[in-house]
Amino acid sequence: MSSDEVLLSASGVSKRFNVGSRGLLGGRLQLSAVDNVSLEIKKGETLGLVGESGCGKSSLARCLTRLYDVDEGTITFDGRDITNLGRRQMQPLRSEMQMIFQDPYGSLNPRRRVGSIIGDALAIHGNRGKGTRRQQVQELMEIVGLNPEHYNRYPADFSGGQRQRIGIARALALKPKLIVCDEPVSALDVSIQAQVINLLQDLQREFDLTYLFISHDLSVVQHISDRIAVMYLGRIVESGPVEEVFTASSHPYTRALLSAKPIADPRAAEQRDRIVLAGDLPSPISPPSGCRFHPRCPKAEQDCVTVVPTLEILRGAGPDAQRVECLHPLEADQDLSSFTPSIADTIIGADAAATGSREVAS
Amino acid sequence: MIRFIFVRLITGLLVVFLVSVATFLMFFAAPNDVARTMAGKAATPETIALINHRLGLDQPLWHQYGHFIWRALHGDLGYDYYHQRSVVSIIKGAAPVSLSIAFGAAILWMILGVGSGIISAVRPRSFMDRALNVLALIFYSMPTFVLGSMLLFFLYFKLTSAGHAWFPAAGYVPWFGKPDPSNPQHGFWPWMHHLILPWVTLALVTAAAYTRFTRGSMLEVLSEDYIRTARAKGISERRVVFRHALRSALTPVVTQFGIDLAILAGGTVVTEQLFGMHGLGWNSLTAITNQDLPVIVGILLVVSVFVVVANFLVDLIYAVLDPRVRLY
Amino acid sequence: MVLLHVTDLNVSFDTDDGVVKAVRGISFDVDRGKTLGIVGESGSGKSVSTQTLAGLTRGARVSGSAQFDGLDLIKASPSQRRSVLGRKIGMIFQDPLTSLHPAYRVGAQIVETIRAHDRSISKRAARLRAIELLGMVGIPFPSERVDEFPHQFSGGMRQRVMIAMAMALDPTLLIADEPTTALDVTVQAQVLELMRKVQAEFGTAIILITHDLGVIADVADDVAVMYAGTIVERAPRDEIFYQPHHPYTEGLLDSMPGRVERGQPLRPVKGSPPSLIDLPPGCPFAPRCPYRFDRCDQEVPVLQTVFGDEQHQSACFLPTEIEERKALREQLVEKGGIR
Amino acid sequence: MSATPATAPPTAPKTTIVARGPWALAWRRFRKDKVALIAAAVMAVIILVAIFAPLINSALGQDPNYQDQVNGLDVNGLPLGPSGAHWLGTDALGRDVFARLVYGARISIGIGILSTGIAVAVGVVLGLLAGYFRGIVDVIIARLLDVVLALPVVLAAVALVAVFGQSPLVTVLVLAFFSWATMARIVRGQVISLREREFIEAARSLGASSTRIMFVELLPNLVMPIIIYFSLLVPVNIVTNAVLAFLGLGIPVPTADWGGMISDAEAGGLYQQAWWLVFFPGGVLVLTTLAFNLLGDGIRDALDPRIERLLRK
Repeated sequence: MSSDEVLLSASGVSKRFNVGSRGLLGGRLQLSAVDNVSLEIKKGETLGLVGESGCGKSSLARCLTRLYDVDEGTITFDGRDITNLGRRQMQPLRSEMQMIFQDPYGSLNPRRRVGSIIGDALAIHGNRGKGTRRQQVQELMEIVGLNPEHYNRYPADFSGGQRQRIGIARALALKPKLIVCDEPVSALDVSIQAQVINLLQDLQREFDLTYLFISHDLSVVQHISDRIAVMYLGRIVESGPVEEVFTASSHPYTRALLSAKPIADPRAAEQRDRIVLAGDLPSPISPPSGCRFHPRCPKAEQDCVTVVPTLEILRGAGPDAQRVECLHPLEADQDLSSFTPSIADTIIGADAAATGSREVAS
Repeated sequence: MIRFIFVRLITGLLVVFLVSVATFLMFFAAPNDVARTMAGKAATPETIALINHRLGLDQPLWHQYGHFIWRALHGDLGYDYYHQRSVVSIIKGAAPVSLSIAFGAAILWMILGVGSGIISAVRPRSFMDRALNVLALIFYSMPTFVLGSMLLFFLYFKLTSAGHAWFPAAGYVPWFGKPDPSNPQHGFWPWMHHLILPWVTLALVTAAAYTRFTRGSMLEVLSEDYIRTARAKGISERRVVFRHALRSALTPVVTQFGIDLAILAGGTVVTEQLFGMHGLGWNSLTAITNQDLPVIVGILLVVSVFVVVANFLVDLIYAVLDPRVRLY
Repeated sequence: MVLLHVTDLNVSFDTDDGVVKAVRGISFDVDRGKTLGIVGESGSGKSVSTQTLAGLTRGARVSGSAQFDGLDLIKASPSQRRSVLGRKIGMIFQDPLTSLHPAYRVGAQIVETIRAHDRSISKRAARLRAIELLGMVGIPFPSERVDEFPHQFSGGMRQRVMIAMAMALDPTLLIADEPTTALDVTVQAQVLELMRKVQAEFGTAIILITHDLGVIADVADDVAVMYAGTIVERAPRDEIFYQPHHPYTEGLLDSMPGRVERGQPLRPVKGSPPSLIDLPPGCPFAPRCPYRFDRCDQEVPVLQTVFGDEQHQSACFLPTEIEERKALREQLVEKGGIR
Repeated sequence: MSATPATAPPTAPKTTIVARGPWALAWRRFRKDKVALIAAAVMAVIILVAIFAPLINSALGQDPNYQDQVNGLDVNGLPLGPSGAHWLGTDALGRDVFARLVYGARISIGIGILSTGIAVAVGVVLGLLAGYFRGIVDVIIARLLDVVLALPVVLAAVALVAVFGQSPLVTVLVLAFFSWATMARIVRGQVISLREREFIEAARSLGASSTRIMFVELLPNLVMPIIIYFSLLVPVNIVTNAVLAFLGLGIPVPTADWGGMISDAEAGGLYQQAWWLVFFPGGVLVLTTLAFNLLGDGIRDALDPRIERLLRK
């Protein structure tokens, strides 16, 4: 299990993208994908990163693995500052951090044979001869539950679940320290999804892996993670050990997210207090002022519009602390649905009165 | 939308500029012996130098280009080497001929091509679809001059020699304006009568490509989710095809049309040659044989500008057809 | 009261690789004002079956019958079917972006639905109705947004537009084909809430197709579980969740994270679904089934009443007595057959 | 059920196809396409004729350039119609039409394939660079494309040949110059969509270099559009070459060339007396382009069965 040693840490990381310009000669439009994010991943643990699409979780992962250059902040991997390393300097480190991708169809080159896809890492990093490479690849295939005889087949010959196993074997080839799993089971059917999750957990035990596990599926994250971080519009709004965040969430967004989570248990589903958040995710091109969640927050107060909250420790200490980025965090026994916003420009207010600020279509 | 138009306009101007450089360099930078041709076989080096000087061919290239573009901007494309006619007047005389051929053919081929493409796509694998496909493929594989020769041979020569002079032989008859002294005919019907065969020739060859293209585009659109939605709304199949599918299917067809304009401009060369019409193509061919550089460059430039402008219009149509592109 | 009565529906497609039997002899009923959830994984035939009812599976070979409002949807002529579609049956689909025409304003698309079935409604009146509908589904500023294009809406708003369009003529049946799959959880909750509201207000029956048992648990009254083109189990919602009979239903539920303690491995269904071209001779689930015995490989099980409950039917040879069935499950868990 | 089978089933039924790579699948589909197979056979014959032209003509005892003024023309000096001595008749100079057609195949097909090859190579490289690097590289290549696409092809080609002189090499280069742009455009578009795919990102996360990504990851995915475009472009270039010849700017005389033969026949309306002078070269030209196009269609359907998938017969 996890120790207290930190494998990867990020502090104040921001990433912006240029997305064209406004009007004829107007200034550049920038999309703030990741905004001032700090987090730590401990050796051997699984950190779950949750959030809705467009919240910046994938961009954050790509900043952490330095597939993207970051605009601000520092990233330390295994005790080494990797924030400003160039492509060549990163090259040797690439073997220590690997990724598993979401789309079992898009993440494998359809025109290449499975053997050479899995062996890619060995070809790029190793100077091992071809005979041993084939042998190594076939061992990997066996480890992830693929038939090694299928070495020469194309991805199209495999089902979604099997393809995901190919992606896992590819990531595993160099025995990395960190694997970033970017929605690895979202595209899979339920019965297959469970197979892949079990495989990931088995591999973690066997090879002492550290996972950054990105998903929008709270049930999956809850099952697999030791700690989780919840993202909203480019910022981490709450983080902490999984039990604490799931049972005693303090950020209104986390609370709403948890209550919207579909539960495959009709009685439990009927019993819980459902909070249906109004509106959609605002555009990251012009995020709301103050707390980015304030227009959708039932508990928003006047200062939420102007004051930008920071991620503060709520309880505990060190990496295992529960942190929340909210000016008015919820107490464990408080019920979010009992609140009505005290400010006028929330979308909830707009919904009720059919007036108010107009939301930005994403 | 304004931004979209602005960006397209700038790009268009840039392309026109580059085209002018390209055409100019192509001809004036390449080794040529215009002077020798003009001076005749017995010319002395001095005569040749004199001619070169008179034509400005002894000046540095950039100087020649600067001079050329400056005058071009003032609506002067220079004079032809042999008869000292202004290139602009040559183009003015010839353009109506080429435009008549091109526009008529384009309208005809769009109707034929898009129409048959829709028929094909709505009932794929039907007899009609297969028949249209075979026809399209045959015409698609047929070079313009082969089809034109055949039409001339059967519809003009054979019919006329059999006593049915349904089609005129060759030559262009203007719709408007002063009748040519050598050819007293003019007016709408004679104009059209003379253009039927060229139109059919050019249109059939190109329409075939559009049949295939429209069919593919329609089939693709018909498999879109929003077509399923339209059907789920219970609206008539006719409306599904013409209101929902065609609107989207036409966007790539319109784009293709923009690309084909340049080919169309070339297509009239062959047609003019076949049917003895003295349009831009015929004039430039004559100029090419005589190495009459200002005429070649002038015509190429004007045709290219026409293509760029037409493409700009095509882009605007595109933006009307698909509201999503207005975002850019 | 039965609104839609489907019997022995078969749908197959000819492909280069052979005949794909997408739907094989399924029967189900939908009651007025109720929600039938059809759950199944990709390729189980759940979407094909309902789209066939609407005549949207072109080029397919179809047999069976589907009685709806005095009309057999399968044997109906295209024009008969069109008179029902959009007016009495509304449909919404998985991806609201691709399901709306990109080149027409959303208002025009709703107006078209209204006027397709009643020419007597003026354009102006239809437009006012469209604005009213957009307001009803919770789109702010409906009188402005009615003139916007689909790409100017967010995913959740687009699905609301789809719902507004489907509900335009107050249909008695709404077919929702994976309506929330492409949406985020918080937006998904909004859309499900809206569907519930619409149902409560207009008494619309809903067929909800999904792969997500969580969505089913939320909104379905009755559930049909599909596997490899057939319905393997059919029961009221709570029966499915708390007393599943078919091993596939059981397996689906077991696969869900949250059904086991954290730190324990999940209990996936082993293997993957069969090809719909060459199906196994017996029960299609047999190759993946932890209970499988010889009979399963030779004989195809048909739906039969289980647990003495007329409404609960399962296509499986396992004992139909509740105690026996439960005992078998416990044995299996003990042996570690379900991991 | 429905009278008009048109579109795909809404949810494509999942099928498991065991152990067949994309090429094997394509070949399987191609083998079933009778029309394409016939076209391929016709193509093969034409190409063989082109390769063995000297052998064929010497076996028949005909010389394509021999001007038989005595036996090759009738008493009025007009060309002879098809007969036992001259299968397809003779031309205005008493040369054997069949022998010239056989030799013409060399020129037409050789130039068609060669120019297309150059165009495709240039187009692929530029398209790959533009699509992969984007930015300034893309802008430059895109403007270059615009310029080439704005030039009226035939007119400019004729002018270029006139400037640089008539020779097979000039013709090949000129044809290539006007046809690389479309290939570059297609490749660029493909690369732009491919580079967003996760497998490219996967390669990057493994530390693969740009060169490796372009040639190991991207290029294999471009092979199919390249083959498809190649097969569709060859007939276009064969025809354009014939058009150049028809306009009097083809391969220099006396080399036999199909377009040139038709051009000769058109001169002075000779073909109105001697129909075979246009009919045979024109027919062979149409047959060749038709065979190429049918083959191209077949290859496209086999490699990229999108349309067929839409139909799902």
